[in-house]
Amino acid sequence: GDGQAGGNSTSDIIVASTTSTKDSGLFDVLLPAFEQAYPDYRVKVNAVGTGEALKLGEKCDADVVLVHSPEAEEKFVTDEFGTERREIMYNEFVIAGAGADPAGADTAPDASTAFSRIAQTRSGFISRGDESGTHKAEKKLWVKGGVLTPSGVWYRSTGQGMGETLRIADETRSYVLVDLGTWLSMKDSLSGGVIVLLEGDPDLFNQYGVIPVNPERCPAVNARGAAAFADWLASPEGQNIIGEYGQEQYGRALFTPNAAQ
Amino acid sequence: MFLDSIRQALGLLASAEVWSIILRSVEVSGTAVAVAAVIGIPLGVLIGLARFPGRGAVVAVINTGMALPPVVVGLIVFMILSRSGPLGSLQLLYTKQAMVLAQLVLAVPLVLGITVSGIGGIPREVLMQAKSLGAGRLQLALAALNEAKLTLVLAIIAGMGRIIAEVGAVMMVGGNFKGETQVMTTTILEEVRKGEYALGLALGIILLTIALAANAVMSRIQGGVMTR
Amino acid sequence: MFLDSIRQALGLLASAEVWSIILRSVEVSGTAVAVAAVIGIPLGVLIGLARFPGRGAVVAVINTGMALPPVVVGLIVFMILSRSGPLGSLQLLYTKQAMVLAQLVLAVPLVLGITVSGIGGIPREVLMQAKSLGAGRLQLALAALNEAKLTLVLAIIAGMGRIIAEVGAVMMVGGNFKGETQVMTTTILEEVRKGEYALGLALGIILLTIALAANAVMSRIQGGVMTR
Amino acid sequence: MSDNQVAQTNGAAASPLLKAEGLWHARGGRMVLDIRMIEFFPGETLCLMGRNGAGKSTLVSILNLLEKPSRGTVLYGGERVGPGSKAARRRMAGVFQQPHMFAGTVESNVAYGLRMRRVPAAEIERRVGAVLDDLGIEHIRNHDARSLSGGEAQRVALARAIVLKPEVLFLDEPAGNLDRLARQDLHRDLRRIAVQENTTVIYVTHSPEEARAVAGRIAILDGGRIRQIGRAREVFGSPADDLVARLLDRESADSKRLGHIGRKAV
Amino acid sequence: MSDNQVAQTNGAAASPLLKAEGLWHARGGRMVLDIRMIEFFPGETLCLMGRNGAGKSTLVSILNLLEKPSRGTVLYGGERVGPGSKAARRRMAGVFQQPHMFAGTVESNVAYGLRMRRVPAAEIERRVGAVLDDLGIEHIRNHDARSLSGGEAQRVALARAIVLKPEVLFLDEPAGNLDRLARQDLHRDLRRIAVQENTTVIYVTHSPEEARAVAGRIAILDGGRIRQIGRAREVFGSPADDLVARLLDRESADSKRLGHIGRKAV
Ligand SMILES: Nc1ncnc2c1ncn2[C@@H]1O[C@H](COP(=O)(O)OP(=O)(O)OP(=O)(O)O)[C@@H](O)[C@H]1O
Ligand SMILES: Nc1ncnc2c1ncn2[C@@H]1O[C@H](COP(=O)(O)OP(=O)(O)OP(=O)(O)O)[C@@H](O)[C@H]1O
Ligand SMILES: [Mg+2]
Ligand SMILES: [Mg+2]
Repeated sequence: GDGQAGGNSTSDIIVASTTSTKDSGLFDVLLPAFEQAYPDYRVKVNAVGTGEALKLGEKCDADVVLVHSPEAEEKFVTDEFGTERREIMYNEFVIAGAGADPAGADTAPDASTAFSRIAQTRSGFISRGDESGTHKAEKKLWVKGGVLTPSGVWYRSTGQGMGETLRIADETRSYVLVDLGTWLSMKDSLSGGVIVLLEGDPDLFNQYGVIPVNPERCPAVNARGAAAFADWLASPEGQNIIGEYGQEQYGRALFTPNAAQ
Repeated sequence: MFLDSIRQALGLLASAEVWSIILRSVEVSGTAVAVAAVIGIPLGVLIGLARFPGRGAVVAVINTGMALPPVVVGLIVFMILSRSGPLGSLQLLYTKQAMVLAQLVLAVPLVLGITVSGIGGIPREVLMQAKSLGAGRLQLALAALNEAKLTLVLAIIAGMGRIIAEVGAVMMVGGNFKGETQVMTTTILEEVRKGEYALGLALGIILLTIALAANAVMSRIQGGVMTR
Repeated sequence: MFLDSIRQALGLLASAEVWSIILRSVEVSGTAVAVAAVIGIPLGVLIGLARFPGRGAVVAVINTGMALPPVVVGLIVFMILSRSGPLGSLQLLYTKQAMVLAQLVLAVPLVLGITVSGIGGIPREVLMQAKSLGAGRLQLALAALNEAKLTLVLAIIAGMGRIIAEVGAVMMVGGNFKGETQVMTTTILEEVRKGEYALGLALGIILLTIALAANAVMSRIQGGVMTR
Repeated sequence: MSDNQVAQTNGAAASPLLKAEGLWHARGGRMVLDIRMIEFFPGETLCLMGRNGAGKSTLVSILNLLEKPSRGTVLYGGERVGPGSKAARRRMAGVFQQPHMFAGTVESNVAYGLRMRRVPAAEIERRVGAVLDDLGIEHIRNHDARSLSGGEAQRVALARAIVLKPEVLFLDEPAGNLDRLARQDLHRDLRRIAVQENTTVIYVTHSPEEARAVAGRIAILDGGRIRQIGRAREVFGSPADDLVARLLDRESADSKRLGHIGRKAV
Repeated sequence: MSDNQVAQTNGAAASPLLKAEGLWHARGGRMVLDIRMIEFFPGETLCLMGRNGAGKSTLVSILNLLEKPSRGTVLYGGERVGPGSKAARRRMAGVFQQPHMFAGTVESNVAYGLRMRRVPAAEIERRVGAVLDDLGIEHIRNHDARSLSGGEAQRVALARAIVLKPEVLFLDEPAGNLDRLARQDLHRDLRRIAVQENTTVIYVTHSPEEARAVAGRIAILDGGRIRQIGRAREVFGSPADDLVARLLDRESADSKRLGHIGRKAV
């Protein structure tokens, strides 16, 4: 449709998701498969921050949201903006930083210890600071590491997306919390200022959930399409595609499917 | 590096998808600037010629409009077109029409401001001359337009320049949907975000080439007024 | 909703943080536009007055520069200032200086383009008159400047409008560091990304209020040329 | 010249076509015009004369309904008119002291007023052709009007006004840049249209020679006020004072010895 | 008038101050000037006359070094000069046919050229004051130069040029809008500066009366070529042809009967 005259037809499904999900390229394999299974629907992905994605759902401007911030998602459902939350997949965060590793994150037993070392040594850390899923995960790690509110010249908040924040960390040789998908897709375009120092800690678990927007609050919403999309993501077919994605390009899957069957 | 990008840009031109993105950019911004000209030029002539109390304030407001931040414009248009907004029932959000609307809001103050200033610069004698030969109100405005041709070309070029290069508004109300509302700037932003700098640069170069071509055509149409 | 935002905006003005963001915006964009004027106005006068082969092409390139996409400008400045870039050793990335530089690149074509067109609009007779009374090259340029005052005010207003409302370039090279390189537009974008629409709107209103005030001051300084 | 004066004498007997009463006008905070009453009769040619800055062009601009006087009224055919009266203004036409050429050819400039009046194209073509020929500018018909010599531009400005066949024609120093031959032609044409078309001509000039050639009546302005007004013969014959005499070259050979005096009196 | 002509006869004996050779100039693709040679001598006043569009203003603009001729050379004091020769141009000054007033007061307009030459402020003050007084525009000294009457503007333009005390003064129809008294004053002043300051004046006019008053020599241009050039007395005494005679008002009373002929010949 380039020639489409305007107006969203009832067959369109608007997905509000995060930039990291879209930029990872996952949708490029998911959508054709979904549209093949449901030829009546066409999916449009609006990639924004998790905060904005939920807001779009709240304002009825998305039919379904796919984000990664479990607590905010729960609240979204409790507030009756969404019908039900379903876990779809997870990937993990990694802690990246300069090879010199002044805080010794490399040798830390777990992520929260690495964070508290960074704070103690006042080593440069770049935070997204944008209330995204990643930012919320980061804040939890600070608390767990005994740092209530990180502040000082060493702690810089960008208010930007994952890609931008990672690039800033790369340029400034600072520590950063980054999701694996973004890291893998961007690492070749960085200047080599940061490497992965710590991964595999259960605290670095990054859960994604899908929530159809509540048609009772938003009558204009494409409820059937949203439900179909959410169901399909959780279906063996959807889960399979998610599990495959990235094997070819990066030698490992970017996301691990974990929908309850 | 830059040479590489240019080579890559040329390579990209072979892809149908890139062409459709370019065409969409031109279509959206071209429509917006055309509508902005149709609104802004007559209104600008009117304000430029009229003398009324508070005119200075109106001019100041117009000039201020040149500083409208695209994201804020995008946000406002978004709120209006949102399903929960006043015009939600029109279902225009995330369509090309929405993008045209947002860019229109950005282009109109620029076209208006440049037109008002151009018309204001016409010596009083010229308008008196037209009046003395029997020009009515509308005809006076046309005479003024004719005198300020050079300015009007500039107004349109500057307006087009502002919006075709703009990304904040168009991203917010268009959604950057692949194959539907993706334009050059939103694609550039996405590519750069992914770390595809070369691709971003290449698209930037294509955008500028198009602007240059449009600009050349426009000068030619105006009978070389820009080169006098 | 809008009223709410205005109330919220006024509330925000009480916060020292918001004030420091506002001041930083004005500082960065003010510096950039001042430097752009210092570069663009004399150069614009030169190009406006000179007659040389290929002048039409130069003018077309300048006008095209008005369509430079901020993200691309940001990307290029980023690549130059990056550690691995040619000027990496200066360590300017993510500083206010980097933001000024990027905005400068955006403002110069606009100031240049409007100046060239304004100077080009001066009747030849005026310049001949100055020449006949003994004006040298520089003095001729000054005479031209004096004739085109109205245009120059517009050039500066439009340049300032373009960059103070711009977010793509300043975000990319400034980094939007809280308390360091955060300006109004980057803050607006950040707030909108968080889904804080009201705050985004409120900041937008503050930005426009400042633009309006700056504009009023500028008109006053120019002795009411804008209201003639 | 004599039938010309006859026509104007007849005109003066009729009721005035154009009249201004209690005119008082200030510009830039200074009084520039203060005229109790002045009338213009159908078919007459009145020459306005006076020193530089006397207010001649200002008076013309007010009578031509381009400007509203600070105080006073203008009557056209007995009706109150002003800058908003498009209909009345379309019965007039003026040649400014510094005519402005519109971008375009000579031909399109001359057609301007007719186009404004929505005259059919064929008639425009015919009338423009005739007037171009009449004013000896047929050969520059297709030239860019902005590249004309001073005198050529003045002729185009004249053509642009005359082609409208106005009831009132304002000519503000229309012959200032005309060569000798063109000036004589102009005077001949003016005499003709005054008689044939009964046009009222208000002619500003500094040249006594021109005034003699075209004027039925003469009004001398000074410092915004009327110093003397009357039939041309009478004014030339008995100038009211020394200034009028000198403006009309009526002073004898001793004028050159008087030197600065006239100037200092301003 | 007689000592005036004596000075100019002397001038003509010296070597030329300004000279143009093989001038050929086109504008808009049409030849507008074609002059084998023309010379101007120190202290002489030469009147340029000719029909509208004859090329007078174009010639002045080339001699004033504002424009490069398509072909040919201009020599100043024997040296080749052109639009780039600022030094030579600063020894000249010109009053255009349509003078342009710079934004600002009358005083600042008159001071313009002196400021360009970096004359000390005190001297500017003195010289401007003197020339304003001389041209009878002292009373409008602080007026906005853009709001002047036609004649006032022309006087300011004259003042602006004369105050520079140039070696060569170009006056392109400088008296076109001047009133009778101002015109006489101008002629007196010109005769004075020609003698006292040995200024070379190139004076364009359509008025035989003016030419008689100021000219030492007269050159008649037609269609870009010199039709006749010589001492004023000679040209007035024996016009080369009918056109020259008519431009100089030398035709007898039958001129009016000749009607259109002169015009059609152009
Ligand atoms: N820029 C131009 N392009 C084309 N033709 C031009 C241009 N400038 C002047 N001309 C033509 O050149 C001729 C000579 O012009 P010029 O101004 O020298 O005449 P002039 O003798 O001064 O006439 P006037 O007595 O009317 O002032 C005119 O026919 C005019 O139309
Ligand atoms: N906009 C203005 N502001 C102030 N003074 C003005 C303005 N316009 C004209 N004047 C003054 O008004 C007076 C009358 O001007 P006007 O043009 O009517 O004179 P005029 O009789 O036509 O003179 P001229 O013979 O020189 O053309 C002049 O002294 C002039 O300086
Ligand atoms: Mg006048
Ligand atoms: Mg001339």
